[in-house]
Amino acid sequence: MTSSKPSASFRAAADRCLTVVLVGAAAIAGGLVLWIVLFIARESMPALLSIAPWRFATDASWHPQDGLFKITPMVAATLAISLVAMCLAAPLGIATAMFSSFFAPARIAGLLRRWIEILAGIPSVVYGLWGLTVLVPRIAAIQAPGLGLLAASLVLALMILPTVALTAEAALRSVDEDLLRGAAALGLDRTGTALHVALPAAKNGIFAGLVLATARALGETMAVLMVAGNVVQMPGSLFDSIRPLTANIALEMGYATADHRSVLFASGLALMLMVGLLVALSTMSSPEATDG
Amino acid sequence: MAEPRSHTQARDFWTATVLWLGAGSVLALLAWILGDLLLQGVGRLSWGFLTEPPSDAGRSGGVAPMIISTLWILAICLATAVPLGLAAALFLTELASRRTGRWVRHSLDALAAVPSIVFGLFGNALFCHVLGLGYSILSGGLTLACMVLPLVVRTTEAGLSNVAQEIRQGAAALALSRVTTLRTLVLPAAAPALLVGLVLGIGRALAETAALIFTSGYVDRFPESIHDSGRSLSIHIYDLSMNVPAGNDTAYATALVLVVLLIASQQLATWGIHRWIQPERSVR
Amino acid sequence: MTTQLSPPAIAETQTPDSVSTPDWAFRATDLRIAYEGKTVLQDVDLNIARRRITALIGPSGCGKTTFLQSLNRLTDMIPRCTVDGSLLLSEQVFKEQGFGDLDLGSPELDVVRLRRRVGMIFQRPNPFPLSIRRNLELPLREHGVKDPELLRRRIEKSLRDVGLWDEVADRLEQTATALSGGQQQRLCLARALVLEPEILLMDEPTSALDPLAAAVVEDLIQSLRDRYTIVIVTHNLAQARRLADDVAVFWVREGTGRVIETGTVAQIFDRPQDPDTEAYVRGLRG
Amino acid sequence: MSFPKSPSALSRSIAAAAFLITTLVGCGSSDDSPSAQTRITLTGSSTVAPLASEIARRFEERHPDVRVEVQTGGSSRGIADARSGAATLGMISRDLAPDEQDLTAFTIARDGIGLIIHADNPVEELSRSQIASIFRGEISNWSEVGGREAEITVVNKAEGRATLEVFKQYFELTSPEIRADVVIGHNEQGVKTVAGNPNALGYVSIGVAESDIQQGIPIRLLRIDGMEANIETVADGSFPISRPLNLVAHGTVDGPAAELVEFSLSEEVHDLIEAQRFVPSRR
Repeated sequence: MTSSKPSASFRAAADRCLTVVLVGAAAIAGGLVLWIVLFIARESMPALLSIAPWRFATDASWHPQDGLFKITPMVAATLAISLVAMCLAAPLGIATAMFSSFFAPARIAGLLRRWIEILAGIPSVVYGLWGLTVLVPRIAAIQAPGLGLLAASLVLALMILPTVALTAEAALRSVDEDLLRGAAALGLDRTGTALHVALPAAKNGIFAGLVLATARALGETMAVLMVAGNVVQMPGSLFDSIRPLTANIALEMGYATADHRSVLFASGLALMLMVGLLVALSTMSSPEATDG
Repeated sequence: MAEPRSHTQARDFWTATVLWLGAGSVLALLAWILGDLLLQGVGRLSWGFLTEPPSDAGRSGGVAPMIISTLWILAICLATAVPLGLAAALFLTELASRRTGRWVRHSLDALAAVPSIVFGLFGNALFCHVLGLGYSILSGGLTLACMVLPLVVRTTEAGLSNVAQEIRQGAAALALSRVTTLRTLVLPAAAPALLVGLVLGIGRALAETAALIFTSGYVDRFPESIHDSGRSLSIHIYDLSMNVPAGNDTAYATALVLVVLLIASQQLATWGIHRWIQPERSVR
Repeated sequence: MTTQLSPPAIAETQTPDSVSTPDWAFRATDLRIAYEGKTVLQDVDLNIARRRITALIGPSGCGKTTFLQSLNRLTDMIPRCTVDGSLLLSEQVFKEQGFGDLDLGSPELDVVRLRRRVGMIFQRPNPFPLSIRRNLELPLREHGVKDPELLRRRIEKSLRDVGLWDEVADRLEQTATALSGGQQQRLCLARALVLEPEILLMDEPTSALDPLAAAVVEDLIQSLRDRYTIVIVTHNLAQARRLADDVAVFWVREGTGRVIETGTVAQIFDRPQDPDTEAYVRGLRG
Repeated sequence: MSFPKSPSALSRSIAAAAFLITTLVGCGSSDDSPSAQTRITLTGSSTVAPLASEIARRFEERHPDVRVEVQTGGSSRGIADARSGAATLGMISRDLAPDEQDLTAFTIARDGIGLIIHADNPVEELSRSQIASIFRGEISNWSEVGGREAEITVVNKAEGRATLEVFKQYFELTSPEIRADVVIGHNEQGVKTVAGNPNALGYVSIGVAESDIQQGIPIRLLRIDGMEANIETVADGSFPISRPLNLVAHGTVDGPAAELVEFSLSEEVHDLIEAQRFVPSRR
């Protein structure tokens, strides 16, 4: 062993240097979300200070240029669109996952998964384009204008379907083989195995996928902006034109100034709060599920 | 005994039918979308479409500046997110205590759940205004970098922690330095996962629109530097479909270009993993 | 403890109740090891003699591997693992003298210096996913050997030491993971030997191998006798009896692992003092 | 006996980090030293933007060292950006309001605002009061104004749009009382929405509507109180709802920006203005 001392100190220096770089990077990555929250909060502070919080619910309407800041219809719109979309996507997505895990021939299951993976990668703006040109005219044929809750929910359902299907399938696939063999040994048919053994065993993973999909639905902007109609009103029927929070930000951010701009940041904060609550809820209810 | 058997057979039959129908309808819906994309988009597609700038508000001409802008935004995004993500992932697998690790992971999960429009708000306020970068490719790329960071970190981390503990122990027992252990043993073994993280990041960045509208802007011309505003393909699709009457054909054609780009990058990565990384690992 | 006669070590440490200090490699006094606050091993007072083979035996889960890992500070890799008490490495094992005994509990310990003198073989062969040559070259280069000729000679020598040279001389560039299990384990041994250590720690080195390969590796360990200090954890009592000079028996009492008896191989196997030891070595318990 | 020849992932990432730092440093320094190129940024009205883009293109041909960037977002944004300095010039499609007198406006063209319906809608004409009633939600069926038995889809513009301001002013409407079915941003989005819905009623820039009708988009401009809505009636001043298309500046304009303003006001761009179906302003 020659020249061990200088090389040892060089190594130590290199290791220390690496440590500093890694810790720094992790601090940035780990602190980023906090930073974003603080930043958005900072930008929304002027509005939160100058506008009494209850006015977001009690003002007559959303006319920020006239100093009216009622955002509750848009919160309701966001929730309504996500709810309807989840009601459509969850059963279909889980059914698709059950199909490819238990009933489909292996080749078809593989093709199905690949196909859905491709669709998961399609940009939301493309879904919006398709919704605008294909779905909206068809809905308008039933009841004008076609833009509205139904169109937005349908487009959104299509968008989150791959997420639901892929996560549910992954959860079903990770169910212990022994458990399934055990069920088969007990003489359960495939329906029984799938419904009563695999589905309960995979429920944490499926639930995590649903939460992920809901978070995505709440935060989706472009596809919804393109087909929701964007009238600020409480959703009353499936055909009502409505404006979710995300679309409002995208529509008005371009020219908003002063309090108006600040309120838009505040609605961004509200959006994060909704998503954050959802994620926290899922983490608390199933600590393992989020690691999947 | 024939009774229950036929009962369960019938049940399986019906379940299978329902599920075939469900999966079939999902497939049909999705095929409808892709089919529309192909049918309505392919007409406008030509070599010129890819190499010419747009004219007449995008109704004619091509999308070349958007392709260039998109690639620039992507390059900035990856040049920031990949080194940062790799380093953060290395921290999580190599250095972090359980508590710190859990904290960082939770915070990254939270970041992953942040809606893209909120990234747009953040990027607009921080990069465009506070840092004074204005509506520029740089602002857009950096905003996207924040957005894809969790994806890159978590995939890379998964790849790194899959590297066998035995190898790490062996290296430690031989008193190999951390730098050597990482460079020679851990990173090569984790390379496929790194690449997958990279591709997932590319996919998310290529598809993003909302975070870019208020950061990279939508000037539909060739950017001359990263300080210029640049319209990404996704924003071009949005603009054509919303704001340009008779722009649908071009919107579909642009969408087709974007989707092909997305699928191509996915396939390229899959191919690359098989072609280079796995054989290299077994030969060397 | 051991009965080997040797001049007392020139350690600055006090050994309270031994009149003649044997030539020792490791000396543990009142050692306690805990994971996340839970004690897994305590009250360990143990001298490990130089240039002898010491076998650590006992049922699973009584802290043998943990103890072994504390000897080259591999316990550092286990999150929230704490080692209390005193654990010394004799300065005798170092080529350059005069630095005194190495306190393995010290936070400022130079683990590089330690691990260069203390090699380790694991239960499952863990060659790096590199070529056979790179497996041996990597630690050498890392520790300052750069001369190609010297590298070549030392690689060849260590491969010959483990009897692998004739088997792999013509395929040094092939990946090490393609070797058979026994060959892999011998390569790992060669990898440890290439650094010319004084001490070898072995954690059940043959238990993951088929009987024929295990026999080859065991013969190899026999051939290293007298040249190295070897500490070996094994569940194979016959192997312990064949290989070991000294034996330490680990046992779980009151929820934590302890060393219940130490002695020469003859003492432990033929005249065990502790009833648990007796039952264990007779195959009745554990 | 060799280290891997290919650059390791670590060194690659270090290279990437170095690249990033260089770019960041580069951007920092470029703020201090103006690059060889002068950049003029125009933001604001989506009505003016297409015209401004065409003018900018021609201007750049003559001044290769100048780069003009045009971004839309509505007249309010034009005002805000011109004030904050985010834009060199703002674009607004209305007169300056009394509280905006700190800005200077340069009228490059005139435009009207016309009511549009789908080409298949049989209605030819609406009165001013009928239109106001429809937008207030007091009239909700086309049959009440001589059309088919069908619900009217009211297409309104988003807040902050000059077209909305001018429209409200003429029809004496206030924002809260308007009952809309669809809210749109750009003119073109309004055209697109009406073209896709046979029962929609919207209002857009007449210039935009006319050029789209020429393109074969299925929409029609309504007569208001017997007055044809087209570029001629806007040009001769007989159409009542018209507005200037302005470039606005905060403080004094000089250098290339002043040249651009001068160029926009000159006869050299009249063909561009007419091609966009606007009325060149006569000085």
